[in-house]
Amino acid sequence: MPIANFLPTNVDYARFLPELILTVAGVLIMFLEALRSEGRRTNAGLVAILALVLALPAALMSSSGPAFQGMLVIDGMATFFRTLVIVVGLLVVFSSTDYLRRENQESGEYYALILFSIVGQCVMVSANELVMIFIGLEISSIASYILAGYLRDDARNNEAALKYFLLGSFATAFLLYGVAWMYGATGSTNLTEIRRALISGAAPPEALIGVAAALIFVGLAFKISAAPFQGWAPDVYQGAPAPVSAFLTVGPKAAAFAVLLRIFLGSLEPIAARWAPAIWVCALATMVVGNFAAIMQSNIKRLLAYSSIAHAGYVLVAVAANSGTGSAAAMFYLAAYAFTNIGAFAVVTYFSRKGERYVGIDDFAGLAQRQPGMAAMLTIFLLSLIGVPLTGGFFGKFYIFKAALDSKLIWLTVLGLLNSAVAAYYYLRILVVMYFREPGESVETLPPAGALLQIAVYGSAVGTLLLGIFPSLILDFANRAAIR
Amino acid sequence: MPLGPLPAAVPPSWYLTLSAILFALGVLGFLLRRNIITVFMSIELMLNAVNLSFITFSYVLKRNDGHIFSFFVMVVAAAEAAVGLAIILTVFKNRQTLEIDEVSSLKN
Amino acid sequence: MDALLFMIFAAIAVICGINLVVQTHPISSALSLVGVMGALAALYLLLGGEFIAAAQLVVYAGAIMVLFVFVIMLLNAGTEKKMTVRPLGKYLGAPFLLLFFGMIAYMIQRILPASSPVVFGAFQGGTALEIGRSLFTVYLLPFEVTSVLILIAILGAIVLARKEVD
Amino acid sequence: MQQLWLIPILPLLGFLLNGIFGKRLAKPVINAIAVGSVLLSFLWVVKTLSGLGAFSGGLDQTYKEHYYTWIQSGALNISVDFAIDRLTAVMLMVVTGVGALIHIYSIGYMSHEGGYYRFFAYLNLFMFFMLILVLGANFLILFVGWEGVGLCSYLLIGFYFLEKFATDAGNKAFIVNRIGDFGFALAIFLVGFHFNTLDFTTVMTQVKGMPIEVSAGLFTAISLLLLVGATGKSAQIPLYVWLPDAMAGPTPVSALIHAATMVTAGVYMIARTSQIYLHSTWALDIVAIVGLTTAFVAATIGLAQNDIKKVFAYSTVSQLGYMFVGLGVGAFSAGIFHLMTHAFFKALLFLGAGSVIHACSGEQDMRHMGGLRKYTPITMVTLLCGSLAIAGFPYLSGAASKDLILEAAYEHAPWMYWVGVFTAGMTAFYVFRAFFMTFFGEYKGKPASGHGHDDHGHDDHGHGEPHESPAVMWIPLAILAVLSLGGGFINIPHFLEPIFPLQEGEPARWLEYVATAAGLGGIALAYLFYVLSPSLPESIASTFKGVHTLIYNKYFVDEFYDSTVVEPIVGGSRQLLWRVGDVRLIDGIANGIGSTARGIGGILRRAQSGYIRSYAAWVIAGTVLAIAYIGFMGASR
Amino acid sequence: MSLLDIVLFLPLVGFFLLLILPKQSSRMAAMVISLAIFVVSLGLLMPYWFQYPSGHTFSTDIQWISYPPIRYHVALDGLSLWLVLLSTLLTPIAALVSWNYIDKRVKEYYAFLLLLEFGVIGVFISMDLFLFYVFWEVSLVPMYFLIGIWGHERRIYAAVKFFLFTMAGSVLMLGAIIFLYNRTGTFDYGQIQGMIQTGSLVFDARTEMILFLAFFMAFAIKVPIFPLHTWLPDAHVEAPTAGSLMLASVMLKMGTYGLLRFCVTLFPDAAHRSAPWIVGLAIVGIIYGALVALVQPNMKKLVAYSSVSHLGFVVLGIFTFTQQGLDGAVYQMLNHGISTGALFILVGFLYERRHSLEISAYGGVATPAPNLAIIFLITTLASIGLPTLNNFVGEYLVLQGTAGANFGWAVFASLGVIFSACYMLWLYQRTFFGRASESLSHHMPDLTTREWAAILPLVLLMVWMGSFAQTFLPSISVQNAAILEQTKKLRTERVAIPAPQFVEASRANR
Repeated sequence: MPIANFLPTNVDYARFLPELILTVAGVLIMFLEALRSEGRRTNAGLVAILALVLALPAALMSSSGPAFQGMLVIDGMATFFRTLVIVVGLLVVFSSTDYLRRENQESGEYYALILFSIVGQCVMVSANELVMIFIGLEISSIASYILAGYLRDDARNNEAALKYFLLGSFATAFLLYGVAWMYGATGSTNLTEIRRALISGAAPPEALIGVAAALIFVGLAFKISAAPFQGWAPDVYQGAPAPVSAFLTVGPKAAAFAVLLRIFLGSLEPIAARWAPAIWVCALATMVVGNFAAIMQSNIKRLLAYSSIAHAGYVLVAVAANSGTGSAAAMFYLAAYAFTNIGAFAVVTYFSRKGERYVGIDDFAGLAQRQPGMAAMLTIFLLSLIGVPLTGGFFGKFYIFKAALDSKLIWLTVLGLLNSAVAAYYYLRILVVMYFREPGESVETLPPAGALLQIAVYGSAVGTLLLGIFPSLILDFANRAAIR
Repeated sequence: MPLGPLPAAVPPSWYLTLSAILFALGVLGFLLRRNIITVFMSIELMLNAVNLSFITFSYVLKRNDGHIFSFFVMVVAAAEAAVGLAIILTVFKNRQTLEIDEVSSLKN
Repeated sequence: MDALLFMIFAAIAVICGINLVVQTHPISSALSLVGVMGALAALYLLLGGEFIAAAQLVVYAGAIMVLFVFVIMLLNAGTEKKMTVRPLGKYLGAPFLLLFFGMIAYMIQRILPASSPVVFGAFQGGTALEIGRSLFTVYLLPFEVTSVLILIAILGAIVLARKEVD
Repeated sequence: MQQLWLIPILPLLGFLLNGIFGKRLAKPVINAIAVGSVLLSFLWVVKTLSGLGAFSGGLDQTYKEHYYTWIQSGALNISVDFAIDRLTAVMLMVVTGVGALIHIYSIGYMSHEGGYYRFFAYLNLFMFFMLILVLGANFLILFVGWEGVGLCSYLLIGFYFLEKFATDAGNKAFIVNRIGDFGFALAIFLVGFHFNTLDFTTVMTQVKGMPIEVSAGLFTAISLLLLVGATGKSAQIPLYVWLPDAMAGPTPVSALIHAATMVTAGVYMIARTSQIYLHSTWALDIVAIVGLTTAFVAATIGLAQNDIKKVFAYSTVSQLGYMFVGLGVGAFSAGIFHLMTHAFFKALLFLGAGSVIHACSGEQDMRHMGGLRKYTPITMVTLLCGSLAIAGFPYLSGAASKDLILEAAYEHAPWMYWVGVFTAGMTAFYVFRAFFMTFFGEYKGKPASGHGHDDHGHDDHGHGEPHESPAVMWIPLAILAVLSLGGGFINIPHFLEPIFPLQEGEPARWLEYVATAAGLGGIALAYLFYVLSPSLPESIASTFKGVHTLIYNKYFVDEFYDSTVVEPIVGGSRQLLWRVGDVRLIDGIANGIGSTARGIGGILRRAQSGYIRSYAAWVIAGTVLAIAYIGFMGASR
Repeated sequence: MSLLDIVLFLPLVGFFLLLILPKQSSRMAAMVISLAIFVVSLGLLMPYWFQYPSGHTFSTDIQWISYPPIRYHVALDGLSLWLVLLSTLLTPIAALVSWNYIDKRVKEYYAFLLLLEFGVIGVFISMDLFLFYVFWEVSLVPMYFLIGIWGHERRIYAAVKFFLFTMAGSVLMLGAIIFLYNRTGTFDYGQIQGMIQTGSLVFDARTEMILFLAFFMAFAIKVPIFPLHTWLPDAHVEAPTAGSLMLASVMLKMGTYGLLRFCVTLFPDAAHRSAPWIVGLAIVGIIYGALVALVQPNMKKLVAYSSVSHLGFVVLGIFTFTQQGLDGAVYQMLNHGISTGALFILVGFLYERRHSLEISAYGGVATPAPNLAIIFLITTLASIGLPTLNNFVGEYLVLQGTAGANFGWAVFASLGVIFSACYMLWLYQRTFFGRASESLSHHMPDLTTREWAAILPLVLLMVWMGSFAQTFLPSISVQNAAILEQTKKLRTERVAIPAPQFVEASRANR
């Protein structure tokens, strides 16, 4: 076959446009940084925002179909998740600027890293090749490692970065090993090929696929912080800069879930009987670990970290449902959770003040009286995390458990519902201190929130409520995009 | 493994077994070593083991996708090494130690 | 002949691997890792991976390990005081690791369909030519995207290791 | 249309006017409203009855007026209806008549009381409910009145609400009555369920239509439950305990509510539902026995009381017992007859007692009275009439009705008769004991003795000199005296014949003689003890120490109830249900769940050690499990 | 856009309005808005004034969420009509009693009050299970804040306990709702009901029982039914007056309403099979609540436990499956709303004067404050079920119905009536009778005009509802007849004991 057949066409580039835009912007930022004279404030943030705003329509409008010899496949799900991570990036950038200025650590690299990591996630969610998935995963992860340790003079940051990095690469090794086995068993690393191999007459011994699937699952489960691979999450989310934690709890997680859905609900669907029960157990373990460990936390970032573990558990329930509704539910939930959690972290970022000194729950005492607006927003986010109606969190939960019941996972549903009742307890504790306690000294000196941060907070709040009141906005899309 | 007189050529499964052994050794290193750098090297060992599997499989399948894959693994490993070592440097700058267990201030 | 070579290099690889784990000084661990890599490079050749074998030596043994050694020197990390194992590592990790290895080995020996023994030169797909072809045709995109990865690596190094601006 | 509704509404208006504006009104106005309203309704009763020809042999079946539907649910329709038949007529006359007199009397008696308007408002409210009770054409309306009069008695007993004993007595009255109502209500439910209506005429005709033997069980149940209600309201054993305490209220209240009208509601109710009782002879016997026992026991207690009102209270209980006996032995008309006469003479006795107390400025203990005949002649004379009437002096009202009952009892079972007669003797004795202790001998009141335990302070004339009551008080006394003398000649049994046919055959004359003899004997004995040789009682009391203390302390019934019912319930609720059941058990479980959750959290926390290599160990473990699950165990599926 | 929608959304509008308006005006604004809502809501009576339609009125049914098909379907019927009116009536009163009581963060307070009204009205009129659940949860939040922010000392404990108890129950209900949807493909109550009626939707006994229990748990906790009641006393004691008022008078009705509307009609067989033990619990609750109330040293706790007892009657009535029982139950919901609400208001008045809820802190109040004493007396009498006052009618009907179903139950349930007299009268005696201490009589002014305005409507209602029950009953009866019809449909075994022979005999005689 002549090389010419392999030259990328415009269609290929068009379908790859969001990644291109973001990459170019990233490179541009690096140049700007190099040229920036000392002491002048960087405007990399602006560039990043522009790039993301541009990438958004590119992602939404990109025609669907394969690209680059089937390395990528742009389908509904890819579009959904690409849009999601780009929006996430936007919100994170908004909520970061003030933070970086406060810690006077603002520099272009930060934004470049965010952009690159988003590129990685975009690649992940649209990849149809284990190679692409692997590379995308690595791009997003390595960027995250750096971001987690961004304030390099802060011991918490270093530790977070180190833990995230070591354990991350450790897990990646397992993922790779799994990929190797998958390759050996099916003779291909292309997801479509793999599926074909599984249903073809000369199907490879299932046990092999099983092992490969298991190892791949471990790698992804680590990224989505599912029990028992969740160990790193609380430490990293607590140690990393608050906006970065927000990003980590949402962006890479969403991408990893997308991959999980693609691989397991897509390619490995023929052997669902093997992996579904494992995910069942994993989902339950994750919910329990997340919720029950969170009960005891006194540090809000850590509490939110555990809560994010718990929520990963809920999404896993949707995955375990192994159905179109299930994947749609997972997608919707991730979207709702993205808004909610970024918003929550944004408020926490604001309340924590320079050097994140005030992240103890008691430091939030009486904030409702000092900062009614922000407190109200945090209330909305917490209610969404609890799963109170008219918030995205509620509808997400509802739809997930609906999917689970569709697939006759009655016990998982019941246990999940009870879990969400338990969860109410620790979220309420935050509301309690914010509203029912009298203000402590820590809230006396609270500078007004910056405009960008406010955009992030109110934006996420609007998103959360919209998804709660008019879920159809996204749900219909998710239902159409869902695998099967 | 079948013992007895050494055959002229060994089956691929031997290569795979070797890679499994190396992978396990890597994990063991991760679990046992206390020096952060050594731990990191254990990871590299694991990656190498994986590469061996890839190469072996692509020999079995008579396709070179495995080679490509392991090539990318190397690239990634290189990148990881750069970043990882940088992180290790910052940690050392802050704590003056490479003892992995002393990097455990974040916990409940 | 092939078998013998395999035996030799496998032995080297395993011994170096074990050495990596038991050595308490990073430098000796690093050197034994280089050993493993060299041995693997040889095995790659046996499996017909010319290009990969070369890359292994150049990228891994050459670049990466040098970097390691460099950092070790830079931080002049001494020997670990003494071998302590986290109880969890011992009681949870070790036995499970054995299980893990057992399972994989079982898979390799029993489940994996037997295939013809490895003969040097039986597979020609690993030449630089072949690799290059697939790299610039089918695998063009990943190859290009890895550039972003490298970019990030550079960026990371800058962000984390550069001097304070102020 | 006779506008029956006016009869109860008038007092209600009085209540509303006095209740809402009373505080701002002058006493004469209040009197006008209160007494006026009752007098008007009395006149309206007379007009209605004559209109219905009750006095001219008419009204031999029920006349009914329908106002509006109260409750309509499914087949059950309960409407606000009033009905009049001859039984009602009697009750109406008694209630409004006696009620009016007592209202008038109260003007004088309460003249110096605080909360004047409040008193009359309550009194009018009572009239309203009592008339509802009497006029009600179905069980539920009757029950409305039934509960309403209970409420008023609660309010009036607790009229001196600054005093704990008064409010205690009020609560006791209400709650004991509730226990009775519990039975009554259940009876109503049974009726409502089995007849799908609560209307008296409908139910009674249905019952009449049934052969006796049909489901006697059901009727027994209904009648016994009704009886429970009656014992509550009419202070029969075992629920009589509230009545004596009820004397804590002002004396006119005791006269009106706790002697003349309300307490007889039970008798009225049984008479009203007589058809059901007639279907269960067994129940009737129980009624009789309850009545007889009550009559006897109460009389014995009455022998040893020193508080003049208490004496009359127990005598009331005992007389009500007589009425029950009358009902129980099937002589319903006799029962009602006695109800009426008793209303006369017992109202008289109470009002007289009130006048005496008034005279002694609040003193109620007879041991501190005596010799009052010099000071209060009119009161003495009227009281004498009352005492003679109750003692069964020939041709007086009491004798007439009581003898009828006793004769019927003899027909039914001779032993009942004898017990009744003996009780009659005792009655005569203790009534005259009171009479003599009060009016004969020397005045033993401490000069300037202020107020007895119930302090309706006559602060303006707290001096020792007893004094005759004003006309507004003694005129009612006089009227009642006349009635209790002549009341016997109103031939109620004949009047009620259409409802309660009389059994043929003249009873033996000697029965009357014996009864009368017993009465006279009682009087004589009292004269001997308390006029001729006042030392005798003490010596007898000391000789029969045990018996005396027993009856002096009313057989310790209150104490018994307290220790067996009240204490266990209260204590049990506090210690067992609340402290243990609620707080420890249920909340304990709830909090237990919480703490377990926290415990699990604590364990999970420890797993989060912060050591990278421990986390790695977890990863390995997870991996192995995953492989085992997906790679190997999966095969079995 | 029917009148009902307006009544539903006005409170929400008011909520936002209050958030915008300046602090100083929020009291007045809340008062005006809530009154306006009440006036508007009176319009809902129109279809029910002259005749008694059995079907839905003011029905609005538009799509809310395309898939899964969730509809904004609200409608009014004889059952919800009065509960809605109750809510709209009590909100202005709640605003009135909070006038002086609430001095901190006034704005938020009244905002939450209106939000609460929004939630409860929604609960009573939603005809779509999902919508119902949404309102069910939404009403939870404002009450949580009302207790938590403006409550007394242990408010936090009480608020959290309240939230968690309710939450724990409702999540299971959510599961059941989803399950129903998966079986039927719709959330519309009417449609599901229809499927059950026509037999196109049939559950095996076990499934039906599980679903029934899932719903039942949620409602039982809210009512609350006997062993699940312990959150109530805490919540009441800690809540501010208006909070207790809305909680007791309206929110508890959400539970009983749910039982009647959903549990019974969606799962008739399970309901009938469970009737014996549920009735058992109800009766235990009646007696238990009364006995525990008997020994409470704290006024609000006492009233709270009395609520447990009163609501026992409601549950009892529902599960007798007799016309009288159901009518009585519904009527009793309204009665309890009025009389217990009034009790809480009056206790609030006392608290505002003396700043204590301990009964022992009072005594002799009648002397300095006679009017307060009279009103309190009337309310007391109402709540112990004195004829001509409202509770009597309800209790009578319930017990009459119970007697029809099983006389033994009636006997035990009636015991509650005795005890209720005990604890209420005892409370009244200890609080109002006796000689007033100096300090007390100085701090015990009589009712002010504002307080009259708050309490008088309720007192008049007590008398009216007690004497002219037919104003309310017919529309209720019609609805209940329909419900009975629905529950009879698949009925396997009757709970009622057959009427004895003699009745036929008597009919023969006539």
